[in-house]
Amino acid sequence: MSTPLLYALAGVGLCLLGLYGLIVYAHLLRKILALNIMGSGVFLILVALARRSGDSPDPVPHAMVITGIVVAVSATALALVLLVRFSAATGRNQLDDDEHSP
Amino acid sequence: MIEASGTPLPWIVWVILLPLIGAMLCFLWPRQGKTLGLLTALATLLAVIALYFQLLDGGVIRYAVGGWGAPLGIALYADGLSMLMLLMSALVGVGVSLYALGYFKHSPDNPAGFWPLWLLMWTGLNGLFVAGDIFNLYVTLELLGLSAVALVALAASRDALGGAMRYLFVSLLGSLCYLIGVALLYHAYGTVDIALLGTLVERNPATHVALGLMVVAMLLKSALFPLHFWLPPAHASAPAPVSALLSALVVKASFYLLLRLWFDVFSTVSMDLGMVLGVLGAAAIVWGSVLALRQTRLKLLVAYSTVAQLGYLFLPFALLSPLAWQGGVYFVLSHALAKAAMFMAAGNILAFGGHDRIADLDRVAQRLPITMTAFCLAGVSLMGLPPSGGFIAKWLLLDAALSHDQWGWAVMMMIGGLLAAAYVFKVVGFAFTQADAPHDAQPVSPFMEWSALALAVCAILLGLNAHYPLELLAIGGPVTFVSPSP
Amino acid sequence: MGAAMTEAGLFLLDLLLVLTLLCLAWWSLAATDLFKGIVLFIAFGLVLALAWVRLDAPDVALAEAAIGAGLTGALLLTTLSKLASSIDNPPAKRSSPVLLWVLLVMLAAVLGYAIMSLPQQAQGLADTVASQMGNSGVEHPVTAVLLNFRGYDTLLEMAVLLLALIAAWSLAPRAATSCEMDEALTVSPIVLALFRMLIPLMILVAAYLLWVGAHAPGGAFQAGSVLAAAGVLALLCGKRLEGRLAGWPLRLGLVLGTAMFVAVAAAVMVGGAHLLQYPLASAGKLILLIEAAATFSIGLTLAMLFSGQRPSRGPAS
Amino acid sequence: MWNSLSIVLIMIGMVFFIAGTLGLLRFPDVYTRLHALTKADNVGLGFLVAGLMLQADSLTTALLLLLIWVLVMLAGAGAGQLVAQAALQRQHPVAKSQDDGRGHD
Amino acid sequence: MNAWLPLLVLASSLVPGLIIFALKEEHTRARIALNLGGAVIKLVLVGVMVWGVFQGQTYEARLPLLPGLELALQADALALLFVVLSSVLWLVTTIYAIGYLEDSPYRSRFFGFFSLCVTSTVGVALSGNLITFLLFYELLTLSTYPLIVHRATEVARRAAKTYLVYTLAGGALLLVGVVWLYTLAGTLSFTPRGFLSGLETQHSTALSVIFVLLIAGFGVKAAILPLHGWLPKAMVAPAPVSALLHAVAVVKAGAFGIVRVVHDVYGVEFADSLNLLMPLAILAAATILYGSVRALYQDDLKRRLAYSTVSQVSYIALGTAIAGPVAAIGGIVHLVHQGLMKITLFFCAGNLAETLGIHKISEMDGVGRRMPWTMAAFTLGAFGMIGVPPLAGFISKWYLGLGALEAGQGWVIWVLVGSSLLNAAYFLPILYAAWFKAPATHWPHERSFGRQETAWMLLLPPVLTALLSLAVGLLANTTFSPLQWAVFIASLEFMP
Repeated sequence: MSTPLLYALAGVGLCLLGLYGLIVYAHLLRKILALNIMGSGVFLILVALARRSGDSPDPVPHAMVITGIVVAVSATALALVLLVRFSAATGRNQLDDDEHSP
Repeated sequence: MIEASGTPLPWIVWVILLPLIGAMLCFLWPRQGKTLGLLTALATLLAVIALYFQLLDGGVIRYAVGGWGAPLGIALYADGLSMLMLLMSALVGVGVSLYALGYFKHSPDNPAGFWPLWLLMWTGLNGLFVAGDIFNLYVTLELLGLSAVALVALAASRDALGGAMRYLFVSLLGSLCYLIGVALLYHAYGTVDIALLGTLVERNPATHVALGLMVVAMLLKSALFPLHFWLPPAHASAPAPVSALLSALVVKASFYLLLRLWFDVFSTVSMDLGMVLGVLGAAAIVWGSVLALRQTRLKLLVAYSTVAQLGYLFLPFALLSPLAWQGGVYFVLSHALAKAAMFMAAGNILAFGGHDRIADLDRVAQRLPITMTAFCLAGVSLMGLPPSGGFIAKWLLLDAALSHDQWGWAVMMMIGGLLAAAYVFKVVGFAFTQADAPHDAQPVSPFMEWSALALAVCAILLGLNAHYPLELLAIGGPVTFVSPSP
Repeated sequence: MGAAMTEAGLFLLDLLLVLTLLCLAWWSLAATDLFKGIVLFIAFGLVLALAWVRLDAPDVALAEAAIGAGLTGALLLTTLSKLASSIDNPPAKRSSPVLLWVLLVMLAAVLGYAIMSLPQQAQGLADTVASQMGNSGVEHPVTAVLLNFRGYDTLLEMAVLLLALIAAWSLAPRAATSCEMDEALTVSPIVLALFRMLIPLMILVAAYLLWVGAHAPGGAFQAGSVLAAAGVLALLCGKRLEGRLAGWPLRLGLVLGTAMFVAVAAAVMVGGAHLLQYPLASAGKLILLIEAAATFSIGLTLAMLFSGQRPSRGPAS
Repeated sequence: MWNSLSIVLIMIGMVFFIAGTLGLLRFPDVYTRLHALTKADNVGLGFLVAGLMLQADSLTTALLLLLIWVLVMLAGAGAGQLVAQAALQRQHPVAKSQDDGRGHD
Repeated sequence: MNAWLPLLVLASSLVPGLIIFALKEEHTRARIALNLGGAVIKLVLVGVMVWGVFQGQTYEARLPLLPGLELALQADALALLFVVLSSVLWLVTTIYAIGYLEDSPYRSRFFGFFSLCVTSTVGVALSGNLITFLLFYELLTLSTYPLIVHRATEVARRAAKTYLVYTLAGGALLLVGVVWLYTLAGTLSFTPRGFLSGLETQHSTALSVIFVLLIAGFGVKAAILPLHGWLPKAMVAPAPVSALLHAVAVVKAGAFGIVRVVHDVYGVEFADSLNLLMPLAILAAATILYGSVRALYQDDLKRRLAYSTVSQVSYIALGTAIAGPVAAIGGIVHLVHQGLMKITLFFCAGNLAETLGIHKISEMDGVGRRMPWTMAAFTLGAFGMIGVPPLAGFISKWYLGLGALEAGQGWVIWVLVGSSLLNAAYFLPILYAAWFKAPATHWPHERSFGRQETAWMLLLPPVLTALLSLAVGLLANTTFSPLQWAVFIASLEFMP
């Protein structure tokens, strides 16, 4: 198996791990972690496959991923602020009806 | 098609930059937020109108940002469909801006963030509507999603924070799914330009998986049944102007994106999935309406009504005719105006009585006549009764269904219309009666009443001037891709 | 023979790296203690940075290490300390139904299959980028893509960052007046000494990264995040923005990056050029100008996001 | 000649790291663990960097490596001090005998 | 000018209506002026239009709606008949309503919707194609709702809900039918003798189903048999509204729609060739008898009148369904005649309720002596309904019977006879009680109006309409009588 493929598949694995965590865990901080891991998986797919071009990798996906990382940190920051507010307002760290909604 | 180079004022750029600049100004001078926000809204409206005339003159516009052109650079693209979406956003946007002037004066919700966040959201919307590049679409999608979440959270109630949290997760999950699709497409075809992809895409595993992921992402974001669970809490708990924006525009943006992908990128492979979307749409109509009917809170009712109405948008995927497409797009427009008006009216009622329990509306028909008129006019459009935009949309969809003897869809639409009538009149009926315990009323700003009415009237007028939007829609765009008009 | 050995060894390294990544991700999610989970997540980010290096993506590696692992980690940790209760032990989870597993496995299979079905060799846009490098004003391809070819994406991305900050501010209560909360914080003299040594160094590094971005890995985001790290350090040492700077000067600093980007992007249109179509002669300078402003704003924004509060404008407010 | 010296230096560095890791895992309380860790960082990394400097192509690279060492030492010292202080503040017990402090992080 | 006139006719009630909405409650004078002014102006405009049509002018206004589809207003003979009826009765009802609602709250809202209601009715009348018809038909539904719910009691709310369930469901069926028809025919313009004859071979089943859909859609408002449930319940509305619902606007819009569908969409001949008219005739006949029987058992005066309406409106459908020119004349002319008579009866019932608090027939003993004018008008209306010559109802029944014989449908005669007997059976006891029984010692809730039996604004309208219903019967042979107009309309449909 070639290196790009290996990493790309690892990216798929991370995506699914993240997805699993997002769905299964109730604690909101874990959900945020899960989303970040999922995001990293997507970035890994994007960059790994850019390695298929031979000597010098395709820079466009690299730029996209840098954009993606900044977007991800923005989203995470927003999520965390929201979480702090939510936690302060409700005294809970999970969504109310997390037991019965999908 | 014109290359919009050398044009002294490329309006397609300004419809994005103006709200962005406005947002920064509002952030810099929060005390002047209202003035700056309103000025920006008007300026953006003017820019959109200018772009409209440019489009009428020269047809479809393609604009290479940085002068590079695809595949290296990013292209902006505007055809009739994008233009309609831009106009819709501008109209609703100005309406909501006016509404917000009154709303935040009395509301306990945090007003400081509203203007910059809303203008950034507008930037995202306009950027999304004119994007010609799937990665750029991802960035606009995030701009849109995050600002929407932040706006919901402005209400700062427990419900709103929870709703915003859930909305955020859904939004991010959707974006990531979409991004996987982008990664697959880029690595399969070496470009992210929509027009180029459209010519390159062929049937292969990567394309199919990308299609599947992107479609699911967009369904999630546009809350198609059964992925609608996040919408009612978020839309119902947000501050009223935000609810209006979310229901009117934000869910439509992801629908628009789906439309673009469906026709401009995946036109060769997407058709098999259409029936599934249609069936889900039909289920959404019934399920959303029934749940709307069962609500006891006005804003939740309106939010579930959005779930139901969004179902109609997906019927054209199964009906597959140009007429149905026109109907679908018309539905987007009329629902945007009507639902914005309805949420604004609901906000007025909430501000007026301090609650939104439907059974205790307590003579609002007499006490808030303008608001109630707005609510009813919007309701007329939602029910699809003439003369309203909703009627035209329904007419087109019915025409498409019946001319191909597809009876099931017609029946669904009729049931949907009747259920819509049922939940609208549930509210209207209680608006006439007196509550057991009359409550003291707060004054409602005239800005709030009249802007709601203005949008509702627009929703009605949309039913009387259907040929303008339809002619505009015929300029380029996916609808002409399907097949020539009959 | 030797080459094959190296090849095999490298593959083994890759495999090890990949497995470590997956394990760290899993542990981080499943850790009984959230604090541990976050620390493992930071470790995950650092290993991921190594993976980026292995994939010849040093720019991404820098960004990941600084932003992905560093700042995100810091944000996570500071959030954890503010939560109503940080106990989630054992992790509350819904029962994972068979359906979910079926779904995940199917998704994995489908995605994996799609990826494997892609051609083994693909140029992407590498050649196109290479052929236009001469017109880009910079020598480093990633910077060229970020700031020139796809500069519009970056412009919007700056807006996203600004958005996050505005959102955070609109959600967060204003900071309590400075003295009130600093009481609790006693900063050891060693840390202060370290702080005094590191801050100038970090600013220097940021400047270097910014400058080097034109022709080597580095650039505004990496530089900005180093700057942000300096800011975080300052915050940890109890430094607060002076009241008189906390008003519009701070806000100006925060929007500066986006504003400069928009200004330059629009200003080049005066001559009839397209948005962001830099004149060739001054492209390099304009890009550096944008990047400098962006670095400053990114650093400030990320640090402000870390502080999680709107700085108060002195004791009066 | 230089090669062998470099290998030897790196090996020594590795030994320190292994010892440090072992200490981190086996020592009974926060303070002793910190001791093991910082030892590995400072001395082990020192040897490692020295070994690598011998392999460097240019003086710049060598100096950069040296800089890394200095920075890591600074960070290690600062971080170690912070951890120890935090532990003291929270009154983490100091292990009296080999078994006392087992079982907490 | 010819395009503007139909629009002006609409505007003459729409604009006052919109202004009235904006008026404050206490601006009584302005409201009255607008109401009456609008009604008079409309009457004048309609008069001009009738004169013009008589001179051979055509009036038509078009507004593009969708590609290939436009909203059209046009004044053909049938339209004019209905327009004249509506505008005359609007004027009368307005006067009555002003008197009736003198001190009640929310008059601005009431009169606003009242005007909208009339606008929709006139729009229905003037519609030049099915989509325009549909538009005004639904508008009528919506503008009637607030009138029914006006009193805002729980009963009113439920009655209004029932009304909506029926009418909106009907509207939905109608919409499907219209769209389907459009997909088949490509046009929706009303054309004498229909526009579908070319399609029969390949689409006869579809066309039959569409016919059922359309008739069901209109049948809801016309209260044809299984779809009549809303009408008696809607009696909770104030008397002028009942009058309007029963005599002019709502039920007539339905009946008018049936006439339009049979004459100008399908064409009598074509509809008959699809065997669609016989079932309709039977249904109408059944409704006639059923309504009359139900009316017998009602003690509530307004409910008895309501069931009477159910019965009487179906004469129109019956006349249309018999498929002969003479019966068609009977049906069409009944559109006018029933309107005049029934509005008289409802005005009178309103007067009784408003003046004496009488709601039940059992309370009406001797009321003729207390309110002679009102009861005289009531008597005229009732005799008309029974079909006593030379009143209006007689003319209708005469032509219906004649037409049935001419078309070889003798059974209809028996329906007419049976219905007339039943009419007599439920009206004559009322008249007997009112005129010949001894009056009660005191009325349930009496209000004093000085020397008059009641307020003149309440008394004038029923007397006027009663006289009109006498006049149209007596003067049936003059040029402008409804009968001659109906003859003219039928000739368009049946003469080659």
